Amino acid sequence: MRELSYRDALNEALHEEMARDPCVCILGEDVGRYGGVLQITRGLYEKYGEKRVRDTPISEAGFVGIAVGAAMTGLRPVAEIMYIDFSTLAMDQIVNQAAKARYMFGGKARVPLVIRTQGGGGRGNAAQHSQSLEMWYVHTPGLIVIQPSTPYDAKGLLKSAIRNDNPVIFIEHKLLYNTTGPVPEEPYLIPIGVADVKREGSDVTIVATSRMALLALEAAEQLAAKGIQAEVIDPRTLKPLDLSCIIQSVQKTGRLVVVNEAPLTGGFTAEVTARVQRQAFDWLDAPIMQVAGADVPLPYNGRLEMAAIPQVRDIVDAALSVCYREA
Amino acid sequence: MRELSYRDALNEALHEEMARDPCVCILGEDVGRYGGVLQITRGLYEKYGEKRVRDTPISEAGFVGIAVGAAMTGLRPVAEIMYIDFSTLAMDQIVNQAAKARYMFGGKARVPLVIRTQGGGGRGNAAQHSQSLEMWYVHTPGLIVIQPSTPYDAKGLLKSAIRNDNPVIFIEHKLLYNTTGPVPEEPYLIPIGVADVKREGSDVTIVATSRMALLALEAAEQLAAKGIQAEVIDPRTLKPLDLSCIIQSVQKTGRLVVVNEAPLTGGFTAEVTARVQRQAFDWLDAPIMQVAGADVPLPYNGRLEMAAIPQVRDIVDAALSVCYREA
Amino acid sequence: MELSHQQLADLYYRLWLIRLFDAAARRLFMENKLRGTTHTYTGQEAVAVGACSVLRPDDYITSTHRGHGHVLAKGGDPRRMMAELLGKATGYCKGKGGSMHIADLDIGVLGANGIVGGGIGIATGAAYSATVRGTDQVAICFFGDGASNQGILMEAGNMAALWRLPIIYLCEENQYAEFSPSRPFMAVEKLEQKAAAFGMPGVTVDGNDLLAVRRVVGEAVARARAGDGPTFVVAQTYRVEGHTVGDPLTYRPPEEAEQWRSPERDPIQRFGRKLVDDFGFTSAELKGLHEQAQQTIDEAIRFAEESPEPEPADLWEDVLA
Amino acid sequence: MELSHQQLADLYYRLWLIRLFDAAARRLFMENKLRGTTHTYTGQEAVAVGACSVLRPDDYITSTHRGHGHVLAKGGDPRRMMAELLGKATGYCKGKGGSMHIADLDIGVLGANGIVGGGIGIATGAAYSATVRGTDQVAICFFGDGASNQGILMEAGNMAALWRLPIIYLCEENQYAEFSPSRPFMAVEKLEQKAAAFGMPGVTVDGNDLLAVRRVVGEAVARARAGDGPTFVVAQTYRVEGHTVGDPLTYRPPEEAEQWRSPERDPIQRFGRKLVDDFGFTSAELKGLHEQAQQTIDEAIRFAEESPEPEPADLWEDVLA
Ligand SMILES: Cc1ncc(C[n+]2csc(CCOP(=O)(O)OP(=O)(O)O)c2C)c(N)n1
Ligand SMILES: Cc1ncc(C[n+]2csc(CCOP(=O)(O)OP(=O)(O)O)c2C)c(N)n1
Ligand SMILES: [Mg+2]
Ligand SMILES: [Mg+2]
Repeated sequence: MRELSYRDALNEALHEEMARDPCVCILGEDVGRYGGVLQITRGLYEKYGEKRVRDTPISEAGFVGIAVGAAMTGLRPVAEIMYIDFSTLAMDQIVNQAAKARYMFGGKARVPLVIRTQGGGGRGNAAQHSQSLEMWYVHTPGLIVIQPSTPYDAKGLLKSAIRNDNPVIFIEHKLLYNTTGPVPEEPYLIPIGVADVKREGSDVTIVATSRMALLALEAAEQLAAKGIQAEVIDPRTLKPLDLSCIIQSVQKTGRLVVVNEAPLTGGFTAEVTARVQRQAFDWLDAPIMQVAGADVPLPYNGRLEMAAIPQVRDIVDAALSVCYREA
Repeated sequence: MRELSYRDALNEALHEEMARDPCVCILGEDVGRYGGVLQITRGLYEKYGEKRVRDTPISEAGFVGIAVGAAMTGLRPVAEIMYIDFSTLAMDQIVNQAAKARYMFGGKARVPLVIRTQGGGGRGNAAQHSQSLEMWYVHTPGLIVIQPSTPYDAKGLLKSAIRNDNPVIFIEHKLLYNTTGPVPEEPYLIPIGVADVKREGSDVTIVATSRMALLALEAAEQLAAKGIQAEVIDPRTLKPLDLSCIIQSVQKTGRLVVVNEAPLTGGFTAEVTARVQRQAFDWLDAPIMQVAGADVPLPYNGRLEMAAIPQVRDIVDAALSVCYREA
Repeated sequence: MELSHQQLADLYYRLWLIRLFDAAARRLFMENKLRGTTHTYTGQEAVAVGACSVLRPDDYITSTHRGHGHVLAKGGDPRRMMAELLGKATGYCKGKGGSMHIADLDIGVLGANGIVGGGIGIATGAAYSATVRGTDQVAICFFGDGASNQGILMEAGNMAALWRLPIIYLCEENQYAEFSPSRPFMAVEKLEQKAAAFGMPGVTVDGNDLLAVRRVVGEAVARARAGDGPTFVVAQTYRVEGHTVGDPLTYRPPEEAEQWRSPERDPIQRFGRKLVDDFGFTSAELKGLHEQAQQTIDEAIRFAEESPEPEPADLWEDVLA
Repeated sequence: MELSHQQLADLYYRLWLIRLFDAAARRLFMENKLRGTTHTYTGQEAVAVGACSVLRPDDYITSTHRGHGHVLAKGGDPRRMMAELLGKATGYCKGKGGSMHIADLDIGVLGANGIVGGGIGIATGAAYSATVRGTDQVAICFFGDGASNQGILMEAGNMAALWRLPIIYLCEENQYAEFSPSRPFMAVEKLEQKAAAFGMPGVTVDGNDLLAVRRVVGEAVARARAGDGPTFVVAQTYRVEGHTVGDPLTYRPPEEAEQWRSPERDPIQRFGRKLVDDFGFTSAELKGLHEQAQQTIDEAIRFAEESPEPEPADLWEDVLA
């Protein structure tokens, strides 16, 4: 099958959806003429013109608000917030307006809005450009939250997000753009809310999101060398979460490690841990292990940053520990 | 001992701290001449004048930003965000600036800022005026998060928050202002990061925050009538969390119910559940039960709103279930 | 822009509809039948009615926490509004929104809003949407003088001006923001000066003069529809009642509101006199319209009170489409 | 405001210090010794040096993502800055902040900032703080033309005007915001027009003329110190290099930057000529100052490269006080 980068897969998804539906439009800083700081919107301005591909001023609250209003009135905007850290400037528009409009209005509004943004650390961008804020949005009723880890998932899920009638927070990872993987030429969609078993195994379940899914696969290789077969599950959609896929796996393995890059406290690993301990209590042979970011703002220095973000080694150690094996 | 309302206890704390330290100042909408929409800042403007008690325009990002800058340069501002829902407008200032300045600057800055705000449902204020957003802040390294449930705690913790050198998110509950309780005349402080056992018991531990602590105490009464002795713990400080107090209790009771008003998914109950299952796995005789808000924006209608927020009955049922008793 | 006798009568009727709706809302609130808070539009009716009189049903508005008047002026159904205030299943939001969240997407009402300034982005987005879909729809964004201090106004206003969006930013200078006068919180002398920073024309109008509002907003709407971009309109008026129902109004002299309630200033009485003096209406006709409005409101209350509450299972509906 | 020969020499030296610091930063970045992104201030040096030349050490500034020039102009230590860029324990932020977060609270530098517009609230708060503490300190808030579209500018500016805070909002109109020209994103004709909406005086100055910047900002600072409130200053200049180091600059004609690098426009050469023509400096003197700056930078690089990395345990330090 054809190989594409995560970047190109996203770009292709946007091209296809804009061609399919004249209501799809793009807003954001430098998304037009320049093609996006990360080049995800490359070529769209030339093809669809400035009405549908709007370069905006540096006004996150304003252009996200505009996207919300546009979504309520017949468009399907895809707004790009360059770094998820800047979504802090548009929180009212995302959380109080987009997420709640439908419910507050008794089901009358549709808000088919996609906010594409990018999170995570690892490039030395320091504390204001490296956050993993997915849990704020997972905690907000009325939003869908997606974090793809492969080019294939990125394309299929972005297309589904655009066609979905709800506000979707679509979070890419800055270290994934140059990764490559198979992406079919034929059109396809990936359903929202369905996890993907990235590797099958019987000894321990590893649930890992976004870039952490790739690290979990590496960890699984190392574990295999030690005779431990890890099942790696990428939820892909954090909300709604495909819990049954995870539960089924845990019923098989009896052991669970959850990996997420955000700071441990209040993070996604806690959410999965809580759900699984309740629904699969009797199947668990060991406490669930959480592998998560350090509870610190991300530091600039490379050594420190590595230490603040889960590494393959941490996942391996956690898996060994739930299998009651020495590291 | 003298009885005071939660409202008056907070007001007294502000009066005492402003009298003690000329660097304490107040900013917010209608906090000055009017004394605050909830009358928490009553009498301060008259005593300390408009420089130290600043009525601001309706500009949450602006005045919180000003409070951050003031905190970095020698003042100890107490900014009031009228409803926690409006903190969405100031997220950049809270999360990217206040919470991170010290770390990003290598420990050079101090940001002794208190953001007083008010959350929770129960009064029919609907989706944009009833949120419980504490977990966003708990998930943010660099912040302290406090939610007092009694007048005594409210006063002692607000005073400690003002004296603390870090940004503190101090979250009151709209249904608690008129509750009363003993508050000594003598000055006192309550340390940040220390939970309070509100009731001792040996059969089940109930951890509950903010107004939910009062409901948990009611639930404990009803459980006592059924022969179950519940220990009720109010963490008071959500971050840093006094986990050892909770673990000790669970080691005694073997059973845990966690109660928090925010939507279940990604909420505080998940965080406590995850920590306890890991640290007290072998002591647990039943899965930890989470009692939390429904994963919906809060509705206006009273019946629906009651159904969306945990009630005493839900806590009793959860406690019975972890004790493997019929409801 | 010439108005027929029937159209003028309808405007007068709508003024009363708003006044009486809010009187009823106030009463019901005091009787503990409403929850949360309720903000009345009393004294400002001519702004919404005058402005919406130049709109088509498919044009858009966004409203505020003080939204009853805007929704009624745009053609909202008083029965479903009243039912919403009472939290009933027949309400506009099935009882989930209440006073601060009434919306009627079918007639372009993109919602009242509990966030001060919360509608500014949405209205601007609706105007942008019209340009992409190639319609000639227009949006009016209602907001208060207090709200004009929210930064998103500059952000959205700038984009509206740059992109020549068909939108009118209609600032109701009712002289108060919550429990404070609004003027001491703006560094500009006249609110319309802000328009300069947003790169659009600014104009001030007597908000208690329905036909003046209609004229000024009408020109702005015509410009917007022709593709000539946004306008910032300041309608000067007065919030005759408290910020919310129940506000003891300790912070302003009672005489002030009394003056604004006087026949000289009250927007309904002013418009009524105009109708008699310049448009051949009789007092009896006016009385009839007033009574008709009262009947509509009475019927709305009856409808609302007789309507069922939502079912418990409704809690889980409408979170996602 | 009369400047001694020594003071003038110092200003010239500082211009070069900034230019050479950024040249070194660029080189180190290209050698993969820096992480994240690095933004150079090249071509804008006269703005920061001119503006900071009227400040006292206890006055405040807030800076931006393009912060090296501001920090050096306010008196920052090039060694600790360079060490920070290299992520070393001896850096201003112990290696935790990097290029975008350099701060020196001891000399009133309240931080570079990775959020466009992120310093606006903080600077305004520092000015407010000075009034409460009863000092006559002043704050300068540096931000870009792109940043002027962030709503918090209107919010904070309004409060600064209302409260007559001692602050200068110094907008550097360097004609670009990231990978786009900045002008097409502002609906106003001249940036200074925004000042009207914030209720404060606005003034535009040639940002490549150090003494002009010094004069205009000097007047604003004097007014601020006297309690007469804020000023909005627009310094017109040009971002000679890319948005970040490594920017291929595909979006603008190379001649454009060449013109701004020319002796007629380059702020350092302009100031140098002025020193020779009007203040009796010799070319040799200028050359000496230039070389001295180069030595300082070389020594800073040496210091930085020889400095130790932070210890792993440092990760957990400095989260809370
Ligand atoms: C973001 C936000 N901040 C504060 C409030 C609280 N609040 C509700 S109405 C109001 C005053 C609004 O004043 P104005 O915009 O003039 O509207 P008016 O009430 O006069 O119609 C305030 C501060 C809010 N609802 N939202
Ligand atoms: C809130 C926010 N939005 C977007 C960005 C990405 N970004 C970094 S610099 C920049 C351009 C800033 O332009 P300007 O304010 O003119 O400053 P200049 O780079 O010209 O110095 C942008 C959009 C950011 N860092 N923060
Ligand atoms: Mg008002
Ligand atoms: Mg610029």
